Amino acid sequence: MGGLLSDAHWGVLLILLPLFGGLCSFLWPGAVKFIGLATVSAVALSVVGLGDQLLTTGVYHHAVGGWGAPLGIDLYADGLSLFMLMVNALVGLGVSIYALDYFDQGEARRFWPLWLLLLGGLNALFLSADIFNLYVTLEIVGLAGVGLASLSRSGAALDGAMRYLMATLLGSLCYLLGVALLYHSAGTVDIPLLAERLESTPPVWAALGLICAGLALKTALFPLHFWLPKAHASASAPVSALLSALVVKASFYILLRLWLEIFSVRTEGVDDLLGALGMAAIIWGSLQALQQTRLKLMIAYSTVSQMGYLFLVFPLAAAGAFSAWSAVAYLILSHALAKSSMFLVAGNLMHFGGHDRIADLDRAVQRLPITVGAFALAGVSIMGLPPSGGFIGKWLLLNEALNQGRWDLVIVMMIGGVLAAAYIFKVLGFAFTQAPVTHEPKGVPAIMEWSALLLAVAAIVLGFLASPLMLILGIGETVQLMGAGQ
Amino acid sequence: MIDFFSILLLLAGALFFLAGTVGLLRFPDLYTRLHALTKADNVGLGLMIAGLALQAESLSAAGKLVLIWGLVLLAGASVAYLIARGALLRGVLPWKR
Amino acid sequence: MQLLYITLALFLLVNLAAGMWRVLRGPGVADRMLAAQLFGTTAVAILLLLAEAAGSNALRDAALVFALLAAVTAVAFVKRAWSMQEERDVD
Amino acid sequence: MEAIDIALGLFDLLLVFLLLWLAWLVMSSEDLFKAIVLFVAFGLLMALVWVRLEAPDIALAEAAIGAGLTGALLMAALDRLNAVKPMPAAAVVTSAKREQPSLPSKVLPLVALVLIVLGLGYALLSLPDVADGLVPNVKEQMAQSGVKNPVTAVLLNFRGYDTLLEMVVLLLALLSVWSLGGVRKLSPRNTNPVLASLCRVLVPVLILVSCYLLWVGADAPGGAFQAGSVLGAAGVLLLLSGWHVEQKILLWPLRFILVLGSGVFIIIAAVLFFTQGGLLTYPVAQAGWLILLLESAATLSIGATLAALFFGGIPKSRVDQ
Repeated sequence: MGGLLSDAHWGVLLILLPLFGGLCSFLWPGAVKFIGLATVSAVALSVVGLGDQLLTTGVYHHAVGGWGAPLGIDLYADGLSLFMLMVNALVGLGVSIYALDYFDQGEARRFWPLWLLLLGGLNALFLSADIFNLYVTLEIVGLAGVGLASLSRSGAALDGAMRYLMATLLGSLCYLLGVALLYHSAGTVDIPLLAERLESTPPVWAALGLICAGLALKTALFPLHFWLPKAHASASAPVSALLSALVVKASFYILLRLWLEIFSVRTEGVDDLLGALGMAAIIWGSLQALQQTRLKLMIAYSTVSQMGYLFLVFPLAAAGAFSAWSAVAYLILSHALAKSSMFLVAGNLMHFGGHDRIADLDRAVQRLPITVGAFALAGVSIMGLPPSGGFIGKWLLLNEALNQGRWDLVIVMMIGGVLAAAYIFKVLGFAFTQAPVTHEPKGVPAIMEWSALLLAVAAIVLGFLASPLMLILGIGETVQLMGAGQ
Repeated sequence: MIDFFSILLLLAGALFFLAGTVGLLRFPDLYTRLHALTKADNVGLGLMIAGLALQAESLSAAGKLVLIWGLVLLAGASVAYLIARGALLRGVLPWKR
Repeated sequence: MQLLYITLALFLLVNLAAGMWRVLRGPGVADRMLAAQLFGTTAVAILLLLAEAAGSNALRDAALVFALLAAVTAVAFVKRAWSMQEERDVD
Repeated sequence: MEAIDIALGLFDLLLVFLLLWLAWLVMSSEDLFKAIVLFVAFGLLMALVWVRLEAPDIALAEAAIGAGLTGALLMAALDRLNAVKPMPAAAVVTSAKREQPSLPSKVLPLVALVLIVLGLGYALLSLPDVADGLVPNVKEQMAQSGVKNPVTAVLLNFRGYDTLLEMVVLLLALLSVWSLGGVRKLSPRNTNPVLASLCRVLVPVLILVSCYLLWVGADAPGGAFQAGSVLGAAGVLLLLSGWHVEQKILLWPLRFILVLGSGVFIIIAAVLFFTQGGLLTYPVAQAGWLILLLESAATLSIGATLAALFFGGIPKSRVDQ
């Protein structure tokens, strides 16, 4: 397998394929499903190819246009990038299969171009080593996200999409201003060069503040999460899944990347602030989720809370620990799988009963055993119960917090787990209730049920794949950099 | 000599712009303001362009200047007509003493 | 000559600032639109003066684009944004 | 010399003052139409600012977008807002009620804003005075870029990948608008003779100027974006004058032109990738005409996209009926 596969530029294919597919699906609306599924499958295969390449030859590096770093743009992939691309491919495949049956013809014609371009933007984002290029990819991701969020055209969806648009534009602008300041301070927008050249000056501090604020807004970190529940809960089910599983992770990835490569040595206090906000997000999001009467809003608030866990990496990684950020990467993957599964489940339940009121989920378990099973499995991972990806991620993070003596983080994570259990069991409890049937149920296509289940199963299976996944995460410079930092 | 004419034309142009603004600010209704603005400004720009064209380094540069004036004239005239017609249709009454 | 160009540009900018009063005051939407037209013509003149002062051909292109597009906003106003209840605003 | 400096200083000072004042007025204006006119004025002054900052490329773009198309787009948006919401009296009352926020909610944002402005101001002032940035690198490689205008060299060659993605952003903007729904029919043919004759003269000139800007972009300020904006303006003008488009044009050819820019970019990127071994690695000898090809395709797409954005919803086509 080695030779041919590891010579190919999988990274470039990962960007061009979905963009090209997106354009094709816009041009030939009649064949969107075929084009879409073929593109997503090809992307998944390319991720496998890239993984094979990285495992044999180390980090991937490509100078676009042949110009090289200060003048041109560099593509770059290490373990962390590969990991995020895997998240894209896995969730993308699951949601794409689900979307085959979910949308009617008109909606499918609008969904596929937006989704394929979004996928291209996300892939480009995870492969970029240039902070201005990252801004452009953020624009693609943000705009495609807004377009997708308004897809169902209901009043609530348009309202949610509008809030999302405002939030994402403001976040992008803050980030761009930060980029301008960094460029003026160091004369480059290339991440490795910035890491060499930046010093702790007021403009760099201002840039750090702007970039953190902008990306935190896009990642919906408490208290900047105000736009997320509405936008994610009012969108169509596959869109909610994509937004919650992939889009919010993209801006978080940039923050993490910049933190690991550029900012980590130059910050005191900011990391603790982000950590504190993360803790607040865990508690606040869970409490809100617990109070919701609508399933999709509950899942959306659960995203707010789960994103909080990710921000705990900043106080922990300040000590320069691979174990801290690898735990967070693990959490990203497991949350993406579990959360997308949950939103798909919600889509199935709405398709089945026409509503998502938690209290009226009567006897769904008898009619839709696979769907409810998917919800339960995804819930296991969200709660962080063994054996699941969520468990491994949270356990690693907990371990790190214990090692560093951060008892505050430990306690908050414990409380968060209990609260998550509470809101998930609340739903399951209602699903098992034997109430008289008050509505006319509609059948749910098998593909929709099984794709939700597969994503949930994948979230569980992650619990058994810790060592190969850690091997992948360890590819590349980030590890050496962190190792040198210790 | 050329410089002298140039300066004269430019200053005259500026005067017309001033007149246009005064008209816009002081005239009593939409139609009179429209009249002041479109006529005075277009003449003002024309005079200025004539002044600048005298200084232009090449015939093509001067030609571009004249083209700009022509376009502004065309746009100004058409827009003035459209606005006046629209105002009449919408029942804006002309000013009477 | 340079000084004259710049001084005239400054004079026109003051002129433009004075025109702002009409935008703020109205009273009708068309009056505000008129002021915008004034701004367009004035901006063309300022650009041409600055172009001559700097000897830059690109600025003349910018003036050309201004002159070309001045009509588009106004036509959009007349065809789209000028509602039929205009007389409500005018005394 | 000194008198010139004083005059320029006064010009800049007045410009800055007017900009800030306009920005404040735009935000605080209750009347949406007034805000639009003020915003158009803001765009005009912004173009002058770019001139003063010696960035003629951006001045040109701002002239096209800020002064011409933004106004038209906002007017169309206002029109549709009025159509959707005729502003019932009740809404006015509630908005009047909302205008009395409590004191802390008035003061706190203000304090936060002042702090942010002060912090950013301090950061900006402590930036190094002359930052060369990448200017020397660009100059060094200009000979290999295939064009003579450094801005075009950066946009289409050195950082052409960014521009490729930006073309996708533009397409996404339109897709998002179409995603909002509202299938639109073209307005009936307008019989106003003055408007028609204006179009007859202006549209060919617009197309000509667009070609000129595209061509001149290789050596001087200009290029696809400016040319595309002018082309878009021609489209807007045609739409406003009730131009009739054949139904069948709306379906496939329109979509084809919309994706032309990003499509050609991606195809050239892929071809170069397989022949030259690098994404968007132009052979030096072919760089010039490849860039012209890309810019021409981009111009058409940008123009079509802007006109379609002005149009608003998805044009009616047989399939969607």
